[in-house]
Amino acid sequence: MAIAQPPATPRFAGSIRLAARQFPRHRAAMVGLVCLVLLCLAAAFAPLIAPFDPVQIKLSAKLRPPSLEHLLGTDHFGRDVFSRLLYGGRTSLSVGLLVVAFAFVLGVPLGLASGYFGGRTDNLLMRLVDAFLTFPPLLLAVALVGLLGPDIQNVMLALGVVQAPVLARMVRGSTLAVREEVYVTAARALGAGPGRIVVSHLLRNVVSPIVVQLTVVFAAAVVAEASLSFLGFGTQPPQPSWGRDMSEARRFLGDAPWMFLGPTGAIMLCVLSINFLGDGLRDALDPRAWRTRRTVAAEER
Amino acid sequence: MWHYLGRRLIQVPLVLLVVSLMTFLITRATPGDPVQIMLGMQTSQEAADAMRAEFNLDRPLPEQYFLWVAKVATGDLGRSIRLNDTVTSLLAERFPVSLQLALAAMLFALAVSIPLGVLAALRRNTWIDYLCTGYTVLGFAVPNFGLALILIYIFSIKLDWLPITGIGSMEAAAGGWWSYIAPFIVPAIALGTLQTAMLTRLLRSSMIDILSQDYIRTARAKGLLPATVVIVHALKNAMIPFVTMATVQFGYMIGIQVTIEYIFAVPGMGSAILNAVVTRDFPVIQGFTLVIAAFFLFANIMADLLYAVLDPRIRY
Amino acid sequence: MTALLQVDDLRVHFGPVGAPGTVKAVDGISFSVERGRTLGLVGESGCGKSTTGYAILQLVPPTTGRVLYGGTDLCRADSGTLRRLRRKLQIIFQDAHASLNPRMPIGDLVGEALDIHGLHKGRARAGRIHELLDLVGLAGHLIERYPHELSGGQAQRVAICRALAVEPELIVCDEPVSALDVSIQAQIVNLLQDLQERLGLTYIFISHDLSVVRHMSDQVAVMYLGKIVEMAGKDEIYARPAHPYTKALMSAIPVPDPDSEAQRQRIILAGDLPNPANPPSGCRFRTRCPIAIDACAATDPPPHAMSATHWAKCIRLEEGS
Amino acid sequence: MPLLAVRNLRTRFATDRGTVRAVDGVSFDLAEGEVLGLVGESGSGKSVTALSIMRLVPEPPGRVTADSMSFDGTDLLRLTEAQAREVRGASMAMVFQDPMRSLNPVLSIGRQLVEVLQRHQKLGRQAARRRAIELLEMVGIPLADKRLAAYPHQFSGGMRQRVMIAIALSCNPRLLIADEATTALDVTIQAQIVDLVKRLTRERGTSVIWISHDLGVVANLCDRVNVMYAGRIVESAPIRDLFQRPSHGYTLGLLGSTPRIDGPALRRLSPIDGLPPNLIDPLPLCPFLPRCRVSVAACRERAPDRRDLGHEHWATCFAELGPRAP
Repeated sequence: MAIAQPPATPRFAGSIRLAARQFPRHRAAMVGLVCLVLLCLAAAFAPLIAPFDPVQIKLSAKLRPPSLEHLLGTDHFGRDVFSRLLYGGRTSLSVGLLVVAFAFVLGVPLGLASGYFGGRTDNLLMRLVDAFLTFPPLLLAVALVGLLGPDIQNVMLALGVVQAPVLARMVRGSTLAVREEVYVTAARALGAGPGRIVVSHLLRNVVSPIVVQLTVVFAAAVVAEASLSFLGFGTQPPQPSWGRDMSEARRFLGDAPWMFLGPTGAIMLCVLSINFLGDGLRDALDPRAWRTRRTVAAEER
Repeated sequence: MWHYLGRRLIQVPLVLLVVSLMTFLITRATPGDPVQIMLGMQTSQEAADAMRAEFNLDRPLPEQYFLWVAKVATGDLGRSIRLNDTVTSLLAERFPVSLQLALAAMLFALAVSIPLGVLAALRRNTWIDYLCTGYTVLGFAVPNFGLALILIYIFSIKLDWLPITGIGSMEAAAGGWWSYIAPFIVPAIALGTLQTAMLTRLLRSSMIDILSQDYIRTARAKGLLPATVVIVHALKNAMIPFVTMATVQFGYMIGIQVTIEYIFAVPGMGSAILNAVVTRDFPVIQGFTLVIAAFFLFANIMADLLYAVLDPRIRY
Repeated sequence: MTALLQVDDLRVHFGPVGAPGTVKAVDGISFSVERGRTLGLVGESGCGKSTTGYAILQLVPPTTGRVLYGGTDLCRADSGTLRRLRRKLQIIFQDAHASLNPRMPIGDLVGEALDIHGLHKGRARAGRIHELLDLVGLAGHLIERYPHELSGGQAQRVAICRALAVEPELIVCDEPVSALDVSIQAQIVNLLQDLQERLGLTYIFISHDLSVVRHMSDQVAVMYLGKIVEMAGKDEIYARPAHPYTKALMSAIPVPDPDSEAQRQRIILAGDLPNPANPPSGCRFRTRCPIAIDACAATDPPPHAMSATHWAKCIRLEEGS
Repeated sequence: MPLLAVRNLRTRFATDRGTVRAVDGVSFDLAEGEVLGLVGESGSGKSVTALSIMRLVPEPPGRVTADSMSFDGTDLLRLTEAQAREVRGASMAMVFQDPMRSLNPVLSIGRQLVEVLQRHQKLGRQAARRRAIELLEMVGIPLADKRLAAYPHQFSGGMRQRVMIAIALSCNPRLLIADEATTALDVTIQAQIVDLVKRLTRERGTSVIWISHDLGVVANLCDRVNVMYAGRIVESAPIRDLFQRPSHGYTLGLLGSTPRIDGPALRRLSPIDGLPPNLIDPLPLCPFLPRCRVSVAACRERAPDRRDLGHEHWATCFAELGPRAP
């Protein structure tokens, strides 16, 4: 048997490669990933795909039920619902992504610091986080956006502010748990310094709950953006937005159910695929859940 | 335990103080002048100044804050700028409505999640379990306002079984118990579905976990009847995290009703805050937020206490 | 021969110092270990033997006392010195799987130990890892495996391998075989003995199992509720246990032989271990001791020497002599 | 007629990696009042054997079959689940390894004792309570009437195991199965518990199956021993015979691996090399062959049959092993 060359330094690349090999085994997660990628592509190339201009009013064609021409029907201004969904996805998905980025940049270092240093730092940071978490998230976002002015940047900012403490708290919890593991004590006994312990032991083991939590943040942000727009605090008309369009569909519930079913379906599809993706990542990132041919062989020897 | 309760209760005003400072800063640091919105552009400078003086809006920010906190400490939440009423009397109108809706939603969540969670755990990997998993997955994915529209479409428009509005209205209150309850049904389901999914998933997984514990094997080794094993030995343990989670979620419910209140025209706390935000009605925003935060905090303390009552191992 | 490690009046107290709730996990123990020898530290759960091991390595901060290693007091060493000295003092844990980072393959786990102390850099590193795996009897292809893919015995070998990577002089073995099956336990015990002979290692072997300790140790210390109650060379303590606790402990250990089992006089101790936060006054063993007298409650018994290398803390020993 | 007669018991578990043959053709008898040891390492199938007898193997994923498994004249495998419940806890009881996890943490000790008395002996609340106090006193728990309201976490490990024994013996079972009942306890507490079980079962003439990996405890307690490896009984003998004349490579290996506190201080143990057996695709040969030190040519050709060595002693081993050197 050929002797494998051992890796030169402790590194992530190897484990990421292995994780990437694991991921496709998770069928629901693959479906989620494919759906999400398709949604992103559809949003990104909306101008190419959309059969109609999403904002052009054509009253002669108003409230048409789904047909070959208008796949998901038209709204009360005769605008094509399908085209509006494609453009609306741009808002939802970009808000989701930016909120994830914002929450990550703010929440992860806060949570890590709090969990690793403990003591007074932890106490102070966590009381602040507690105060944030005492607000119902949507109301906090409504207040922020309502007061700052309904504008997409403000929506992102507000949702980021809402989600960062949630992430920070979770990261802190995971860090605290990992800090107590015997292998961290073992690393200290080997003479590992704080830097090495944080990077190769703490971070390495909290990465997967963080990644999974980020998918949760993404889903929450998409729903929250829709809720804000629904309430009239997000995207302003005539710009297409899933939440906003549902709000308008409300007036035509009995006559044009396709108007609200389209955006509702889009939000659900988006959230579902993110949730599936998150579940798959959770398994793919945990070596204990990996089932390689090698493992099976070892057990059967 | 009383000692622990005391310590937790002492923390409440502290957290509320931080909350109050945050709401104050958010309201004041953002653009928009309540007086201008109230009186309109054409109003005279004197009238505007008089109004600012009435609501202390002409004082420096720290002074405004301390004046407000001092009043809150005496139980006075101030007067609404927009509506000719005190914040406390507005609360007295709005809070019971929100509380009723929250209770209705929670009842729905409990009624569905307890049987579903237990059944799914007992019939693991059968169609019942898959059905339950499918339900929770959808419950997590559907936004409550989307679900509300779907339910209205089905039950109010197509079937015409249930009214869309009417919570907190005079006619509903006057027309007997069914006309009182009926308007709650659709909003409660729309509001409670997410909690249903959450609680079902929790109960299912904790039941599965507990059913694999050694003490369940002991109970079976004693020859106890299956019903005894499930109800006395398993459910009692599984209920500990469930009840805690349900209580915390109940604490959250008042604050997450805003979209539902908006759709069903419910005169509750959420829609009041929504209006207050639009009109920059600072005293209302501050007062209502404080009450919602306090409600949430007390629900959390309640959850901790329930935990201690249910689990003999916990002694604070 | 001089002592490689000397522990003086080591105490580890948890909780508020001096307050009634303080748990005196380790309460004033002293011993020394000579180079190339093994000290067995035995006692039942809660006696403080593992805490002693942790405190020697400064993995829990000792409350007072000294741990002298080659002239340096580890309790007072600054963090840089301590980290350098960690190379010389290693530990292996009871739960080998828990002591290995689940997200690191075996090669990285062993390699990390080399990296920390800058040993065998570059090209030599891979060769050294293979050499070390070979030393503990593991096949080279395991290098890419993750800890969860290993059996309990293999995981403990990896842990030993990692400890050896930094070329230590002393290894604290904290119940290294008690989670393993008998046949695997014997493999690990033999491995540890082979390594000691080949590399001249010094061990502090912590265990609750007196029969394993008998195989491993040169010297044995018996702990009860944070104190060493008896200490002697292996042959002496097993042939002539002096302290009533040691006697009871030995008699409680069953022997795989029905004939000798039938003849043995078993001392059954009454009751349970007292609460360590509120230990009995005087001799801590007196509440369960079959030969306790009133005087036992009065004073903490001083060590009574049976020979130059054998002492026990029991006032009843004075009467006999 | 033996109290328990097991013939060709097989218990398998379906896993996603294949069928695990946890128990693979086990046969033995247990006489009235006999104390039988079941010895082996983890994965040898001794606990699963016990659970199969108790009808406690979850099916699926488990599947229990046997030619027969008669207990006191009835075939346990033919009982309906409802009939099996009448036997469990009443005429056949079990004590498990970890007393902390085997007692329900949210129910009081009294409740857990009383419920089994009410279930099988149809006692009223007061009568069951009085009996529960007697039982706790019998297993040596002081102030029993005050301890009924206590919860398991308020007891020490040894006390918890005493409670488990009280529960098991509460309905005067004819068979007590103790599955590693002292493994989680300290040695001084283990000595107390072994002493207690020995005394109580002798007094009542209860038959005992004592499952353990510790040859020492077995030597102290049992009349007869079955040694298990890879789901099979590889050797069965009266207790003294087994230690004087171990006749299977595995038994020999186990004795060589076990450190002893008596006798001359050996510096070296003679361990069993290699890894535990694979239960998914077992060799058609002796399962111990890959680790065996005394294997002979025949071992590599066919599976060994049961070889009778006289004095109710048999082993499934080709090697001719003489009496063990003292």
